[in-house]
Amino acid sequence: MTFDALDAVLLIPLASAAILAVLPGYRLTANFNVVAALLTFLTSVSLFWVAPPSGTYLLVDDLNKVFIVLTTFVAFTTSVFSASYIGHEIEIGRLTPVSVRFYHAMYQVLMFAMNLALIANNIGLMWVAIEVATLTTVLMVGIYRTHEALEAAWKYFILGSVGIALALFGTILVYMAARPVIGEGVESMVWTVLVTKAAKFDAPLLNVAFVFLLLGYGTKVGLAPLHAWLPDAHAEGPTPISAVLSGLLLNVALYALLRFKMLLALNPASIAPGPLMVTMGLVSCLFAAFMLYRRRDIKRMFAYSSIEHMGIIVFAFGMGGPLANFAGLLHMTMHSLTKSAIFFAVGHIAQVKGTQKIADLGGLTVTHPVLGWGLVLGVVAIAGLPPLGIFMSEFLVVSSTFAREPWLATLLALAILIALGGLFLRLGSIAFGEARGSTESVHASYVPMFAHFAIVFVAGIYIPPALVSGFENVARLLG
Amino acid sequence: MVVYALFGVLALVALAPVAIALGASSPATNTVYGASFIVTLALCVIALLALFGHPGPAPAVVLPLGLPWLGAHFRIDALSAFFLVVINLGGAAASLYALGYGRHENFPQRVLPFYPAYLAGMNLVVLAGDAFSFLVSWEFMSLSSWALVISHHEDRENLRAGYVYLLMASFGTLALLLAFGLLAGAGGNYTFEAMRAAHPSAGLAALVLVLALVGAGSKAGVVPLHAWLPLAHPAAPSHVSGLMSGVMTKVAVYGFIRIVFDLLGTPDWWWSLLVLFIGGATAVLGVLYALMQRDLKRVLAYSTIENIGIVFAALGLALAFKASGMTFAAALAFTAALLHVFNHSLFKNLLFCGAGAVLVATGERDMEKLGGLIHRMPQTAFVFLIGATAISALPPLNGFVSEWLTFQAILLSPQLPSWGLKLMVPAVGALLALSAALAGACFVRAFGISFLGRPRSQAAIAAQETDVNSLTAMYFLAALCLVAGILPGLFIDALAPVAQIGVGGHMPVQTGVEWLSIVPIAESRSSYNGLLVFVFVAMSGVLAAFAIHRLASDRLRRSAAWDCGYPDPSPLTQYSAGSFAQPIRRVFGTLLFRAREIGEMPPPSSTRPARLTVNMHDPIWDTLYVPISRFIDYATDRMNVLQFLTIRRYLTLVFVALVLLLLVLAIWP
Amino acid sequence: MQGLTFDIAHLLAGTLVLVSFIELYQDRLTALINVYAAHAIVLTLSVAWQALAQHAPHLYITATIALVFKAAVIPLALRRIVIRLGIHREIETVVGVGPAMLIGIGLVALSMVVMLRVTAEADPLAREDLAFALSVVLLGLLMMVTRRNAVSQVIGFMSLENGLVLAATGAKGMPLVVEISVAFSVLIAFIVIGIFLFRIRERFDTVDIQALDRFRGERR
Amino acid sequence: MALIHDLIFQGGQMLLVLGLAPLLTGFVRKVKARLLRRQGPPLLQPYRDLIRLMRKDVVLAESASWLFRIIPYVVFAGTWVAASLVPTFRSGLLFSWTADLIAIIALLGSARFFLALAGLDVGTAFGGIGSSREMMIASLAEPAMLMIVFAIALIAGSTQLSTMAAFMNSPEVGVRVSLGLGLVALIIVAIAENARVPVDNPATHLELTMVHEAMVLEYSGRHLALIELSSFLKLLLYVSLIACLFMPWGIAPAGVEPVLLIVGIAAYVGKLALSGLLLAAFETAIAKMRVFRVPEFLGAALMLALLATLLRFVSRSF
Repeated sequence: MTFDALDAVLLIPLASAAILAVLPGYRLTANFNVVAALLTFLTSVSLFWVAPPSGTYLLVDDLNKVFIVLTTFVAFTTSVFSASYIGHEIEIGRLTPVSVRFYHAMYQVLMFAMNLALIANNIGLMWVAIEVATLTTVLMVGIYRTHEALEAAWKYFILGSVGIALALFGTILVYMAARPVIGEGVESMVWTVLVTKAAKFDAPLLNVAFVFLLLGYGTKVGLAPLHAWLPDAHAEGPTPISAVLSGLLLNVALYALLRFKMLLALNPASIAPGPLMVTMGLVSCLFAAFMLYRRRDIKRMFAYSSIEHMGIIVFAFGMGGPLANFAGLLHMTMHSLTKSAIFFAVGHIAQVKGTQKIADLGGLTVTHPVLGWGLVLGVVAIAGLPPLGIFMSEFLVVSSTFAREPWLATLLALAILIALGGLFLRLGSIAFGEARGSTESVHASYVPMFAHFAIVFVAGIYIPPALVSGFENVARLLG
Repeated sequence: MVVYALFGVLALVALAPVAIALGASSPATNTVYGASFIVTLALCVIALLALFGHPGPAPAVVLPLGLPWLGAHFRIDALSAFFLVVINLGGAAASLYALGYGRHENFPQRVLPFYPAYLAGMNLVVLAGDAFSFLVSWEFMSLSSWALVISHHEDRENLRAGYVYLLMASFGTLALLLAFGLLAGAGGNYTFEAMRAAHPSAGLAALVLVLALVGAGSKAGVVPLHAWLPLAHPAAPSHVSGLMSGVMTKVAVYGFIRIVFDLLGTPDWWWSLLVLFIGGATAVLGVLYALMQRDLKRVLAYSTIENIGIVFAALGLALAFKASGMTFAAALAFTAALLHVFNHSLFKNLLFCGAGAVLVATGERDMEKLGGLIHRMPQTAFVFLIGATAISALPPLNGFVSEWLTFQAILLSPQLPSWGLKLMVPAVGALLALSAALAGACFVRAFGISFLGRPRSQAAIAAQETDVNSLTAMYFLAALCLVAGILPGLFIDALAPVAQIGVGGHMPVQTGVEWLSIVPIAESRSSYNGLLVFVFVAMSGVLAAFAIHRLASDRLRRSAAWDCGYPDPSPLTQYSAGSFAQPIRRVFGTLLFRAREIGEMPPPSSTRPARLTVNMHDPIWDTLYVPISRFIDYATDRMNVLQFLTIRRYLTLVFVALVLLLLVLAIWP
Repeated sequence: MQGLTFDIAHLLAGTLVLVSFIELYQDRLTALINVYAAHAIVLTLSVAWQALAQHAPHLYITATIALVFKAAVIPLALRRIVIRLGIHREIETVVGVGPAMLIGIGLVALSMVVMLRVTAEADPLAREDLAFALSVVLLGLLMMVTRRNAVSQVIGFMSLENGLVLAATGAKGMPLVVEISVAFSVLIAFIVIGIFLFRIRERFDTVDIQALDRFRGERR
Repeated sequence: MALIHDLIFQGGQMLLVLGLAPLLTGFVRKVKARLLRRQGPPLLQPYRDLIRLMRKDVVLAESASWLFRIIPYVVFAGTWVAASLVPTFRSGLLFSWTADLIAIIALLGSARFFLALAGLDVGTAFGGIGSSREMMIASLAEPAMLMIVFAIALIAGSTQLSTMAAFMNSPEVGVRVSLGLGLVALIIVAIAENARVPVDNPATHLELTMVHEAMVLEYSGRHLALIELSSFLKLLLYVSLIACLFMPWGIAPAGVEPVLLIVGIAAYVGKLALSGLLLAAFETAIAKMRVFRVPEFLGAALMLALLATLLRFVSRSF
């Protein structure tokens, strides 16, 4: 077979994982990690110009193009951030060189798994990829070996495996539904084929399948009531992993969900997936919004805000229609950029203050202006205040929904408001007020954080037409 | 026009990064405020040109920003032009004032970057020509002002104020968002032109009106959505407080007018009852709150609420007339509202500047620690007095003119077709009259306690007159107050095109009337001539003085105060802010604020001083906001349990969800 | 022939459900482990039968995995854990056995209803198989949520996963079945080792999950 | 020519009110004294007092500011202008349109505003009592007054005094409930505004009951004279207001017929005398009420006035 960009996107991380597993010295490994991530990103960008033909196992279309580029980009910036973060962790001896080596290898494996999940043209393959991604993240969450970390990892592990099992059952059912139409063998697990024939599938089977997939992949998306693993995993793992989890892994799971939603949307006889998704989205959004108030741990708080935003996104896709889908895609992109940037800031904050308990943080804008204002900017963005990107998507979601389902829109608006209240309640004591904790200067790489903010800011007032048309195509695909 | 205006806004926006770059360095203050002074002045000129320039459809500029398939629309019609004047006049004055005031700022780097951004935001709201850019600028304005409110965040109170403010602001924005969502419909056509073209059904229109009232009202400080205002406005630096109270509330009024009068067409008449009632209630409650405060800046903030109430009452009146097809009367009420908007922006800005000067000179906002400042800072006292007279709606200053016009509009109510309005309008008139009288009392108290009498604290004794820039700004505003008071005709005529947009008609031209008096309807009916009143009062006063000094005596001796023979040297024996308000508190507060006086007398033998404590409750806070926060607390506590379950329980949740969904499938038709 | 194939597959799948019920019935750990071994053996048989019926040799690999790994290795390992950690042998349940049984029956009924709505074009073999598989899955999940004891939860998870394999093998000509069963075996290995790890590190004095998340994210 | 006449009449009116004001007060005092079987001060006593005060030095408290010295002139000017715009003996005054009834009331309001400031300026306890109570009274009296104006204006369709007077003179007024209520309310307000019994006692110097007197306690000499004079003017203003609204008979129309003018003046003086008598009688008949009963008293006025505006539709509604 010919070696093209798609394979590259998979092979670069795999190869570098292998190399990183043996390379000594964290500086070297960290830099190598960055380089590898950059390479992956560049190759993925190249997909926009030369789209390789999609085979039985890999495919590339408008939908996953968006996802893959976003993923590789955030992966790259995160690797830059992680370089400085891990450096500090080694200094204070929270991580041993061995575990760092393991960490970097795992990082690349995770990249590989996520990329595979995104470009897999085969539902079975996709499932495997997501499972691998889960296992790697489990290991990385537990990397600190503290009581809390292990517990979080364990919780994540158990809930994740159940989710995966459900998802697998769903996948099998989809195959069962496809087989009579397409025939036995690998053909009836291939997206490109499934999509063409979906209309003739057996509807009840497809419904059951979707229920299982919704719950299975929904667990990874972090929809309430399946979210339980998410806050702890975010809070106890290394911050770069929190960033990747919130910024990428959730998206990947969401991507899988969207694929199957497309399948159902193509089948007239099946139940409309919309109502299910809208309900779960709304529930997650409201629930997370309320949960924000009582948080004592800054990373856990932002984890809950991720749940809230995933809720909004799922809600948007559930509503469907070109406007809502566009909004959903936009929101997803903006959220992963913003949230990962926030975690960059939070990571440095937690390192310099030596704690992530909100009660012990205070007056950051005074002690560390750049970090502090960075955090403020991030919260402003994530709370959906203009002129940053998320405002536009929330504007579209709410206003387009209000014309169709006034009550749902009102509820959603309420949830957004409550969430904003919770976020700013905490922000007030973290970023402002009297200064607490150490005031020593932090040697951090602000580039990734502000790069993200810059993108989000620009997107809030100007979206390049190329991107718009791309999103519109995808929105149409999602029906 | 629009292009130039946008360039001005761009300049303001560009100023923010400059301020960040300059940081806390000494030239930063002068650069930022100086530049924003110039730019706002330029913008003001542009706006005036647009206002007096050619009437007719305003050309729109569409930038490839905002919603991709829509673009960002900007244009200046008469309505926006008028509000641009208000904004930039206030902005220029505030900037000039800040050239002096800003020097005393401890953390300039916390104020400077946001100040120009705030001005830019307010300008953009008025310029915006589609829902999206409107809301973006609206929320941007709130955000930047929030940053200014918490600029002194070492004080917990300010932080809380900022928090409440941001919440209410976002609440309002969401309400407006829903209103626009209704107007735009499912098609998502967010340009104002399209909304104007679409005529929503009566019920829909009513809903939009309510949403607009909630959204814009929460920003303007309409009762019961005012709770944030008295917290946030005083917390900001004084020139910003002036802008927030004097200008930003007006931007909110603009939002209301734009949606309800321009985009919505004419809703049914009974919705004007709502606006009327809320306006009247806001006016009275606002001023009563103001009378109960002892923090000077908070008094001013509450009086803003009162004036907003007057504006909204007038707008409700205009709405009623418009719905009844009485274009002419509608124009009268509408003009009254706009004129009051303009006037209030002048004197409220002036008063906050004065309060700021006092704050700088004494470091005190508490009136109980002020007093006798008229000796230390005579000029500030003079301009503050003018502001106080104007805001108390006393002739010959400008506050009176707009109230007079409002009353004239109220007197047209018998011609209204519906009995509900026939009876409602005079009642609202009574509320307005009451609020006007109380405003007088409020500002006798504010000025008398803090500037007159004998100093109540060391700080007040040591006060110094404020600097030239601040004084210039204040004199400028004071002069405008006087001009607007004695030559109202000019301003009324200038408002004609605006009224044309708002209600499709305008008041008769005033500049033609002899002796420059104003005649809203007919001379036989009512007329007022500020100029002559002013001249007469001045003349007869001077005449009397001259005659007496000439013919009788002009000798004068200084001696101790008489005070019925028992003068007491201690300044504590003066009437304080609290004691001044006591009679009114007894009359109104007992019912409204559940004000209770608890006097505790020491037993005969003890030497303890007797003390009197007054405790009051804010009815609205107690009945509206406390329950909400209680509910949030309750809900969060209940839900928070879900953070502490065991893995098995979480699994149970998954299991239950699965079973439920399967059941749904099982019973699915 | 078709009929016989059908019946035997049916029989085996039914037996699997039955065994799951028996698991649900157990209240002693060692007994539960044995029953699980039986569960695995029944699975092996049905997979083998499917291999035979579908003429799909690769399914024999899955069958062997099931036999060796699930029916032998895992039970032994678990038994060792129980002995090593000195876990007291009776299982604390959340709901009593009786209610659990009733719920289980309800679940089976539910899965039947859901699955039999499937139009008959999908060949009956697969259809019935799926119905049974679904009930096995649900029963496994039920076991996980009604048992306090980690080992029994793991067993619950494993029987759930047996249900999956049953479904996968029942799906005629489904690719990747082997890979999937391998992947799952890895997963289970992880879980078992995980329990070991926690034990070895002396972090959790008992494997009762309530102790596992004594900390539960945030101290109150 | 007409303009000259008008100017003359306007000037004449200004001098007339200025001249008559002390006389009215003196008259009321005299009558009161007689009713109490006292000799009472001579009728012209107020003039004497004024002149004497004018001649005296001003004794100014050390803590008094420049504002304190200006205020008497402001108050006087405001009141005088207001008084000179109320039609007394001849309607159609030259400058009647400079200020309609609302503006006149507002002018009095500004006078009160500054007077209250003066009370606070020296920084004594009594000044404070005076101005705070004065503002409390005003906060009820002013809206009541405005509502009365509304009631009448809504019927007369104008706030222009000459128009209103002309309307009240016309047959189409008839007897109206709302006008009756309005009159009662107006009288109550007038009593309160002029610090008469039972709201306040102009003669008292018993500290705790003082309102108006407490406010001006620190004034002396010419300043006090001006304050006194303006309170005289205020009394006259209210009386002539009531006269021209509710007893509009005999007011000369715009013109120069001497007969009519003489009739008008005579009628005017007659009205003053009548109301002076009534006032004196009322004051002797009733006792002063506690300060905190005043709000109820005025609240009644406010309610009556509001009722008047609402009831304007009954009996000959239009």
